[in-house]
Amino acid sequence: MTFSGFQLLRNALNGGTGWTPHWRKAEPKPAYDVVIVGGGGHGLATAHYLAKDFGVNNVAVIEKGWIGSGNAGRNTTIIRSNYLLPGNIPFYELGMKLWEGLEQDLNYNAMVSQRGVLNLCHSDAQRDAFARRGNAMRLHGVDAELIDREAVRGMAPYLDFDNARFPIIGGLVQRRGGTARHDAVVWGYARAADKRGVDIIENCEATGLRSEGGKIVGVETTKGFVGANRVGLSVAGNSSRVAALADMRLPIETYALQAFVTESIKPLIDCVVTFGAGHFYISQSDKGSLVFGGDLDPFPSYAQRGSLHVFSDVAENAMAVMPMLGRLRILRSWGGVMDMSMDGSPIIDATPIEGLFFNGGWCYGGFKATPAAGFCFAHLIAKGEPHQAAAPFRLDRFATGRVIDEKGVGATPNLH
Amino acid sequence: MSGFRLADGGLIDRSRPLKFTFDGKAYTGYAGDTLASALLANGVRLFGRSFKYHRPRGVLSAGHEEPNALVELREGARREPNVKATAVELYDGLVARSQNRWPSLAFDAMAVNGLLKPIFSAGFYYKTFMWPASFWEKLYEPVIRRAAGLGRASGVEDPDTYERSNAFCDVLVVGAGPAGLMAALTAARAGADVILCEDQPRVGGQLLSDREFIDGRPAPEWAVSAAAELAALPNVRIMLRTTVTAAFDGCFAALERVSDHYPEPSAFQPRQRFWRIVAKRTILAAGSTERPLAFPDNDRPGIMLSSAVRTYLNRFGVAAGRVAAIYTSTDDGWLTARDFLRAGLTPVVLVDTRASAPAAFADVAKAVPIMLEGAVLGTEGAKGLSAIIVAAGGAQKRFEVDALAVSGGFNPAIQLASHFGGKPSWSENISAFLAGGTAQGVEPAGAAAGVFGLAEIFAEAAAAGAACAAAQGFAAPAPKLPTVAQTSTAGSLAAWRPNPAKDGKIFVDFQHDVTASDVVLAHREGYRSVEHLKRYTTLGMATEQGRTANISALAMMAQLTGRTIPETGVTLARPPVVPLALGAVAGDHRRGAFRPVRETAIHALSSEAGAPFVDVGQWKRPQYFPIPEDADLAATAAREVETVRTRVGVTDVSTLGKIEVLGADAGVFLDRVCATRASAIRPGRCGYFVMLREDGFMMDDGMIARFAPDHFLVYASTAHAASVYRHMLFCRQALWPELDVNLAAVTDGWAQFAIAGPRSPAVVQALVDAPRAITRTVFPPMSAAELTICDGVPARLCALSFSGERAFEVAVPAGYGAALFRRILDVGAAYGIAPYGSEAMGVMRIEKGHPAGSEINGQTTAYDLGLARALSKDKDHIGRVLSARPALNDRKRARLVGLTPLDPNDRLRAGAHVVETGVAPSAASDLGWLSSAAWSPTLRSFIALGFVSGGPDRLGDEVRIFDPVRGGDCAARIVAPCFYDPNGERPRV
Amino acid sequence: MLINCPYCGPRDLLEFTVKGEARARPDAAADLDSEASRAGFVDAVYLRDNPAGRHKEHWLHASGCQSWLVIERDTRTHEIFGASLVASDAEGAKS
Amino acid sequence: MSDSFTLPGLALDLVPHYLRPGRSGPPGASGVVLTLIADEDRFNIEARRGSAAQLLASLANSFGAAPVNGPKTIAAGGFDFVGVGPSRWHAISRGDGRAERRAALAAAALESATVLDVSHGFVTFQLSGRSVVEALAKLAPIDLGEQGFAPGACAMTQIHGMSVQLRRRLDGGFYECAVPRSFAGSLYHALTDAALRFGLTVEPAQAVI
Ligand SMILES: Cc1cc2nc3c(=O)[nH]c(=O)nc-3n(C[C@H](O)[C@H](O)[C@H](O)COP(=O)(O)OP(=O)(O)OC[C@H]3O[C@@H](n4cnc5c(N)ncnc54)[C@H](O)[C@@H]3O)c2cc1C
Ligand SMILES: NC(=O)c1ccc[n+]([C@@H]2O[C@H](COP(=O)([O-])OP(=O)(O)OC[C@H]3O[C@@H](n4cnc5c(N)ncnc54)[C@H](O)[C@@H]3O)[C@@H](O)[C@H]2O)c1
Ligand SMILES: Cc1cc2nc3c(=O)[nH]c(=O)nc-3n(C[C@H](O)[C@H](O)[C@H](O)COP(=O)(O)O)c2cc1C
Ligand SMILES: [Zn+2]
Repeated sequence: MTFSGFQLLRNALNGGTGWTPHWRKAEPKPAYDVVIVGGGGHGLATAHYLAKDFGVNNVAVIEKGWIGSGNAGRNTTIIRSNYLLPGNIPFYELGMKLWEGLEQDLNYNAMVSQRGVLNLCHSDAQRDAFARRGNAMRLHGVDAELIDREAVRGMAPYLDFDNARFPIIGGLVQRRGGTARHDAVVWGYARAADKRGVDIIENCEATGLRSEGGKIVGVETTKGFVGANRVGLSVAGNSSRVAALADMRLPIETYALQAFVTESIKPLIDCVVTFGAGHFYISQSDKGSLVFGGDLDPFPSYAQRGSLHVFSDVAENAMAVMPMLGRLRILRSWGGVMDMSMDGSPIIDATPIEGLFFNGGWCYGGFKATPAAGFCFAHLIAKGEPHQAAAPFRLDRFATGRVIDEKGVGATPNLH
Repeated sequence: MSGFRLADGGLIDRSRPLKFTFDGKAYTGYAGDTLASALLANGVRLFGRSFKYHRPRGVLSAGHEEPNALVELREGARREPNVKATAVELYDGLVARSQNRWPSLAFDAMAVNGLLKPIFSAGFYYKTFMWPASFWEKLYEPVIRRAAGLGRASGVEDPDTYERSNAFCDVLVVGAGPAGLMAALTAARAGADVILCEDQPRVGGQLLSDREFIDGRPAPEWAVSAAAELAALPNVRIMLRTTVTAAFDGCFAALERVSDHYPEPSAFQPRQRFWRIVAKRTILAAGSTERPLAFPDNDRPGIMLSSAVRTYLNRFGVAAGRVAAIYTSTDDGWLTARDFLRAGLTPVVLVDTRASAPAAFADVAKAVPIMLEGAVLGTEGAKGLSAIIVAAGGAQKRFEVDALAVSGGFNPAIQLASHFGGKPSWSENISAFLAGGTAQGVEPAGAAAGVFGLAEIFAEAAAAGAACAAAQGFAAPAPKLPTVAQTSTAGSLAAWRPNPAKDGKIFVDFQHDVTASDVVLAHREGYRSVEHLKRYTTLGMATEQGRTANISALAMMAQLTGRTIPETGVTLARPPVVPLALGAVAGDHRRGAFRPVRETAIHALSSEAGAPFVDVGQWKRPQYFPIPEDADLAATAAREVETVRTRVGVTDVSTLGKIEVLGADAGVFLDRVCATRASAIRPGRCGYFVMLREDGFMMDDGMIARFAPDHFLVYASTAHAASVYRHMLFCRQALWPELDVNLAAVTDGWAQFAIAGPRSPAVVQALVDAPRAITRTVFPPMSAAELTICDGVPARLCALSFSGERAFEVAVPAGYGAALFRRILDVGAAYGIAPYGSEAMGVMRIEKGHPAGSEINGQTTAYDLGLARALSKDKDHIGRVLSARPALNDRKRARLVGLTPLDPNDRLRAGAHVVETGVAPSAASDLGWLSSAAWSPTLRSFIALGFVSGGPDRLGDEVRIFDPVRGGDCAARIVAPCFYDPNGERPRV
Repeated sequence: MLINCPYCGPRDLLEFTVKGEARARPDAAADLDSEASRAGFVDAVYLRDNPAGRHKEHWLHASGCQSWLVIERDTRTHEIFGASLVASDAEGAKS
Repeated sequence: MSDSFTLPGLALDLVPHYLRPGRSGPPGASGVVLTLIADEDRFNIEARRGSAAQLLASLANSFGAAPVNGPKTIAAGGFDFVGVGPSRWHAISRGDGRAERRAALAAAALESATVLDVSHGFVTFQLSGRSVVEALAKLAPIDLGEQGFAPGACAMTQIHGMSVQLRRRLDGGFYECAVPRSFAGSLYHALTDAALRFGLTVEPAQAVI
C-alpha cells in the first residue's frame, strides 16, 4: 500500500483495519545472495539500495534485537554535510542529497527538516577555522555561510552573546542541514526494503561468521545458519565484537555517548545550534522536546548509559550558551555505544575474507550518513569495488598514513 | 464543582491560609497543601488539556506520576512550564496557569482534534505530508510544531542560582516511608553513616495517606517519632524535599528543592541543590505507583487513582467529590471506600473486577453496594465526570457520580535500580515488575520490593538495613518491630478485550493521548516489540515516563500477540527519575565560572593598560597594548612590530609550558621523547625540539634549555603544554620507568618575558647582576643561564628569538613578575621600549615563517612543515617509525609555504583556500588553505603562511586565494615561508 | 565512576584522563623502516581488541597524584577489578 | 617579616588583584574565613629512581622525622611534608628561618632526590570557620568527613576544573587549598562563591601565618 493523505482518510473511516505491517516478520531462509548483519539505519538502507539500485533482492537483514534498537534509535538526529576534509565532504554531501529526496523515495515521512545547522564560534582563530571549512564546502558545491554576531543574533536571539567566558562572535551556517525523525528513517527503509523482497529478521543475532578457504559462506545466528557468499557487517557500536567472529581486529574502540531530552515545550529553538567553546549541541524535536548532547564518556564502554561527569558537563555547557534553559527540565537521558575509529572517520571496505564487507567506525556522526553509507555499502557489496564517494574510507589507510582526521587528535578515539 | 475541603482532619495547617491564583482567579489553600489539593479543595476539577486531542483533564494522582494536571508556574523569567500541580507545595502568592489550550481552558478550540481522532491515529504523520517535498519545512512542520509542545518556556535567563554539593555515607536510604524509616533506623542504630533522602517535605510516605495505626498511634505520629530518633543520631542526615533522581556508576544524583516552596529564594539561598551522593550501600525504599484501569472515557476529570483519593482525603482533608464510586482490581479500592465512609461520604458503588470480596473488608461490603466481576463500560460528562455506566453479571447500570477512584494494582518504584540497565523481572504474585538483580549494591525494600503489607515491610526493611550496616562492619542489634494493624493487598491486572468501537477512547497514556486503539494499530502495523510500540505511539514518553501507562499497554500488547507479559517485556527506565532542571545540574558553573581562566603575573597591569585579552586554551593573554595615538588596533599591532624591529619591545611569554627534566638519564629520556637530538644540546645552551605523536604527526615544537648535564627545561607551546606534559609523564612512568629522570611542570612558577629588538642587549644588560656581560660573544643566541637579576632575584635567561630580532627570554619567580615587567619598561625607556601583545608577536612569527598552533594542528607532519631535516633519522623515538609511512612523505601533500598577494593590499585571511588560477574554483582545483595571515608592517604587504599541495616544489607560482565565505578573491604568489631575514642574521648582530 | 587510586584512594572519574587500551610500545627492529617495524607500530597504534568484557586500560590520575594507572575494568558493567600504578618500580607506593 | 621579603631588587606581588578583603553574605558570625597565604616556601621533592628509602632516611636524620609515602602531612624540622604522589612530597615552610631550613633540605635531599622551589608556582588559600567543611563539600568531590579526612590529610583533587591540593592542617581546624598560581583568581571566586551563603570574611593579605 502506498502511504498518502487519501489512504489516511480511507482508513480513518474503516477503523484503521486496512493498515498492514510495515515490514513482514520474516524468518530466515537457508540462504541468501547477501546477508546484512545489523538492522540499524545503515544495514536497512544498504538492503534498500541493494534491492532498488543494484538489482540484488535476495537479501536478509538480521538484527539481534528490534530494528533501530542501536544507535539509529537513540541519536540526536542531526544531518549535515559541513565537513572540512576532502575525504569526507563529497560523501556527506551525497548523503545530504539522498536525504533531500528520501521521503519520496521511501514513501515514508521521515520528517527530514532542513532547518539549518548553526555552529557558533568564539574566537578569531575559531572563525578562521570555520572559514577554512566553509570554503572547502563551497569548493565542493556545498552550501555554507560564515555569519557575524548580529546575523547569529537574528537566527538565535536567545543565546548568551556576552557570556563572560566565551562570548559569541559569529557562526558557520549550513542551511540545508537539519534533523530527521530517526526512528522513521529506520522504519521507512525497512518498509521500502521489505516491499522489494528483503527479509528483515529481528531477534536474530549473528554468533559466527563462517568462512571456507578464505571465503565467507554464511552467518551463524541464534536462528540457525544462514548461507550467503556475500555478507555485510553494519553493526555500529558492536563492530569489534562481530569482526572478532572472523578473527579481525579493527581500528576501533567503543565508547558511550549520552543524549538528553527535555519535557515538551512550545517552539523555542528553530535550528540546530552547536556551541563552539565546549561540547554541546541542541535542537527541538517536532514533538516539542529539546534534544541535546555533548561529549563522549571518556572510557571504553559497551553499556548504553553514561556517567554523571558528562551529564553535568552537558548541563554546564547548555547554561553557558543558552541561560534561558535553566528552568527547563531534563526528562530523560540515555546512552548509545559508538564505534570510535582511530581517525574519527568511517570505514566502508572489503575485508581480508572474500565476500565479507565492513561498514563501521561511524563514531557519533553516522546518522547523517545513513543514506550515503547504505548506498555506498550496497555499491561495494554489489560491485565488489568502492563507490567513488566512499573510496577514501579504506581499512588500509592506517598502514599507509592516508588517515582522515577532521579534528587532528590522532589515534585517541575518545578525543575525536 | 465537586471536590471540597472536609471540616477537619488532614495534615494541613488550617491556621495558615495561603492565597494563590490559577488562570487569574484567586483561591485560598492552607500550609501543607499542594497546588492540586488546594485547587481540588476549591472545587476545581479541570486542570489542563491533553497533548493531541485537547481533552479536558483533571487530577489523576497525588505525586510525580501525574500525567494530566500540568501547569505553568510563576511568571516572567521564573515561569516554568509543565509543572505537576500534584508535586507543587502551595506557597502564599503562588501564580499558576493552565497550558496548551486556546483561547481558554474551558473553551479550547483545538479540541476539534478530538473529532479527527481516527485520522490522528498513532504514527499518522509518517504516512502523509510528503508531497511536495519542500512543503514540509514551509507548511506542515511549522503547523505541527506549533500544535505540539505543552507549556511555554520563559525564554529568558533564569534569575535564580543553583548549587552542587557532595555527600558520602555508608548507607543511602531512598524514601522515608515506613520501609525507608525502618531501614534507616536499623542501619543507623548499628552505627553506620546514613543519609535518608525523602522527596516530600515530610517523612511518612504512604503512612500520611492511610489511616493506619502503629504501636497504637496514628501512623504519621510514628513516622515523626522515628524521624526524631534519626535526627538525634550524629551519624544520620535526613534530607527532605530531596529526590534521588539518578543512579550512576559510583554515585547517585539527588535534587534538593531548597526554595521551591517560596515565591522566590531568599537572599544567598539557591533555588535547588544538586547532590552527588557516594554511598557504599543503598536501600531503595521509594514506594510504588498505582495503576489506573482501562475503560472507555477513562480520562475525565474526577477519575482518580484510588490511593490518591485517600491521600487527598487523609493528608489534605479534601474529598475528591461529593458522590463517589470505586472501580478496583485490588484491595486498595476497598481501603478507599472505608476511608470515604469514615469521612461520612458513602460511595454509591464499589465495582471490583475480581470474583470475591476481600474478607478483611466486611465492614465496607456491608455499607457500600458492591458489584463483583464488574467493569466500567463508559463515563459521561463534559468538563468533568458526571456519570458512569457499569456492567456486572450481565446487567448494566448507570450511576451519577462526580468522582471515581480507580485501582489497577501497584508498580514498585524500581526506576533507580533500572538505571544500571538491569532487566526488571515479572512477579505474578503482584502482577508487576520488580528490580532485576541487585545492581551495584542497590537493595529495594518495602513497596519498591513488591512488599505491601506493613508488618512485612517493617520486618524486611529492618533486615535490609541491618544487612547494609553489617556489610560495612556494623552489627545491628535485633530490631524492635512496631506493631501494626495488618492490611495487605496484592494487585491483579484488569482484563481488557479489544473492542474497536470503544478502544479509541480508552486512554492508556493520558498525557500523550495514546489509546487502546493505538496499541491495536501498532500491533497491526508490526510495531509489536514494546520499544517499537513506545516509539511508534509515543506511549510512556511523556513527562511522567509512563508510570501509570506502561503496564496497561504492555498487557494489551501481550494479549494481542498471545504472549505473556514477561515475554512481551518492559521499556527501560532512564535517568532522571523525576525531571530535573538543567540549571540545577549545571549548579554554579555558570557565566564567568563556567570554566576557569589562567592569568599571568601581569594580568592586572595589562588590563590597567587597556589591553584586550585573547583566549589561548585557558589562558588570557594580552593581545595589544594600545596607546591613544594608535588609530585602531591594527595600528597598534603595526606600531608594536615596528618597535621591536627597530628598537626594543617586551612581551609576556609566561604561558609557554615549562617542564623540568631532571636526572642522570634526562638526555636519554628526551632523545626518546623528541624527534630531535636533545642530548646534543650542551649545558648553557638552548636547542630546538620537535615532538611527534606515535602516529608520526607533529605533537609540538619549541625550545629546550639545558642548564646542567642532568637538568633540562622544555618550553612547550602554550596550546600543547598540558598534553605534552601528560605524554611525557606517560613516557616516564609507563614506557621507560627504568630511566633515572624526574619531571615537573613548573609553568605557573615563573613569569617570563621576551625582550626583543636590536636594543634588547642593553636592556637585558641593565637588568642582570654584575658581572655578567650580555654581549654577542659572551651570551650569543641560544645561550641559557641561571643567574640573578635586579639585585639578587633568581632568574633564568635564554637568548632566544621568536621575532627574528636579537632577543632574550628572562624568567623570574612569578611573584616578581609584575615588578620585573615594570622594571623592564623603566630601564627600557631610554631605548624606546614598548610592550607588545600576542598580535604583534603573531605578525612577527608569520614574517619569520615559524609554525604555530594553526600550523601544528594535529593534521600536519614535520615533513609538511619543512622540518624533516631537523629530525634525527637514526634513533628510535616516539613517532619515528610511523612518520616514515608513504602517504606522510608524499610530495603532493599540502605543505607549508608562504604566500604574498600580487597586490600587497589585497587582504589575505587565515581560512581562505588556495586554488589554481585560470580554472573555475572547485574541489579539483583546490590546492590548500591559508593557516595564518597578517598585514606585515615590515614588508608593507599582506602575507600568509599556508599549506599547498606540493607547495615547496612550486615556489614562484601564481595561485588564486579564494575565500567565498568572506567574499575574498585575489591573486597571490607562492614563496618560501620565511618573509623576513631568511638567513637569520639579525639575531646575531 | 569511582576509581581506587593506589595512592589517593577512591576518586571520581572527573579527576582522571583515559588513554584507552593498555598496550606495550613495540620494539622497533634495528632497521627502523623495515616492514616488521612498521607493521608492529601500525598494529600497536591503530588496532584494538576492544572486547566487551574485561579490559586493561591506561588511566592518568591527572588532577590527583599524576600517576598513570593500569586499570582492569569490565566494559559492559563498568565494574573495576583493580587499579595499580603503571610504573612497576614505583617504590613503596602502597604505604 | 619573613626572609623572602628581604630579597632586594624587585617587589613581591603580595596583594593579587582579585582579592577583596571584607565581610559578605548574610549577617551574623562568619561561617567561613578565607586567608591568602601570600608568602610561603614550598618545595617539590621527588625521590630519584631507586632512592626513596635513602631519601626518607636522610630526611629523618636531618629533621627528626621522615615523610610518609601517602597523602598525609608529617611535621618535621619546621616543614610540613605533604605527600602529593608516589615518592613525591611538598615541603612547606612559613615564617622566619626559612633560609636555613631551605639549605638544610637541599643538603638532606642532595643525593637522593630532585628538589624544586615551587613557592611561586602555587597560591595557597587558608579556610577556617564552622561552615568550612560544608562549603568545601560543594566544591571538592571527596569525602571530607572526620574519618576520611583527618587532620594532616591531603588530597590532590579537582575544584571547578582546577587541580587543587586540598589539605587539612595538623591543627585540624584549618583547611588549605593550594592551586597553580595562574588559576588562583578562578579558585578564589569558586571558594568565595561557595562560602558566601555561610557568611564570609576575607582577610586582608597577610604575609606569614
Ligand atoms: C547519543 C547519540 C547521538 C548521536 N547523534 C548523532 C547525530 O546527531 N548525527 C549523526 O549523524 N549521528 C549521530 N549519532 C551516531 C549515529 O547514531 C550512528 O553513527 C549510526 O546510527 C550508526 O549506524 P546504524 O544506524 O546502522 O547503527 P545501529 O542502529 O546501532 O545499528 C547496528 C545494529 O546492529 C545490531 N547488531 C549488533 N550486533 C549484532 C549481531 N551480532 N547480530 C545482529 N545484529 C547485531 C544492533 O542491535 C543494531 O541494531 C549519535 C549516536 C548516539 C549514540
Ligand atoms: N493498599 C495497598 O495495596 C498498598 C500498595 C502499595 C503500598 N501500600 C502501602 O504503602 C506503604 C509502602 O511503604 P514504603 O515505605 O515502601 O513506601 P512509601 O510509598 O510509603 O514511601 C516511599 C517514600 O519514598 C519517597 N520517594 C519516592 N521516590 C523517591 C526518590 N527518588 N527520592 C527520594 N524519595 C523518594 C516518597 O515520597 C515516599 O515518601 C505501606 O504503608 C504500604 O502498606 C499499600
Ligand atoms: C530525537 C529523540 C527524541 C526523543 N524524545 C523523547 C521524548 O520526548 N520522551 C522520552 O521519554 N524519550 C524521548 N527520547 C528517548 C527515548 O525514550 C530513548 O531513551 C532513546 O531512544 C534510547 O533508548 P533507551 O532509553 O530505551 O535505551 C527521544 C530520543 C530521541 C533520539
Ligand atoms: Zn592518585
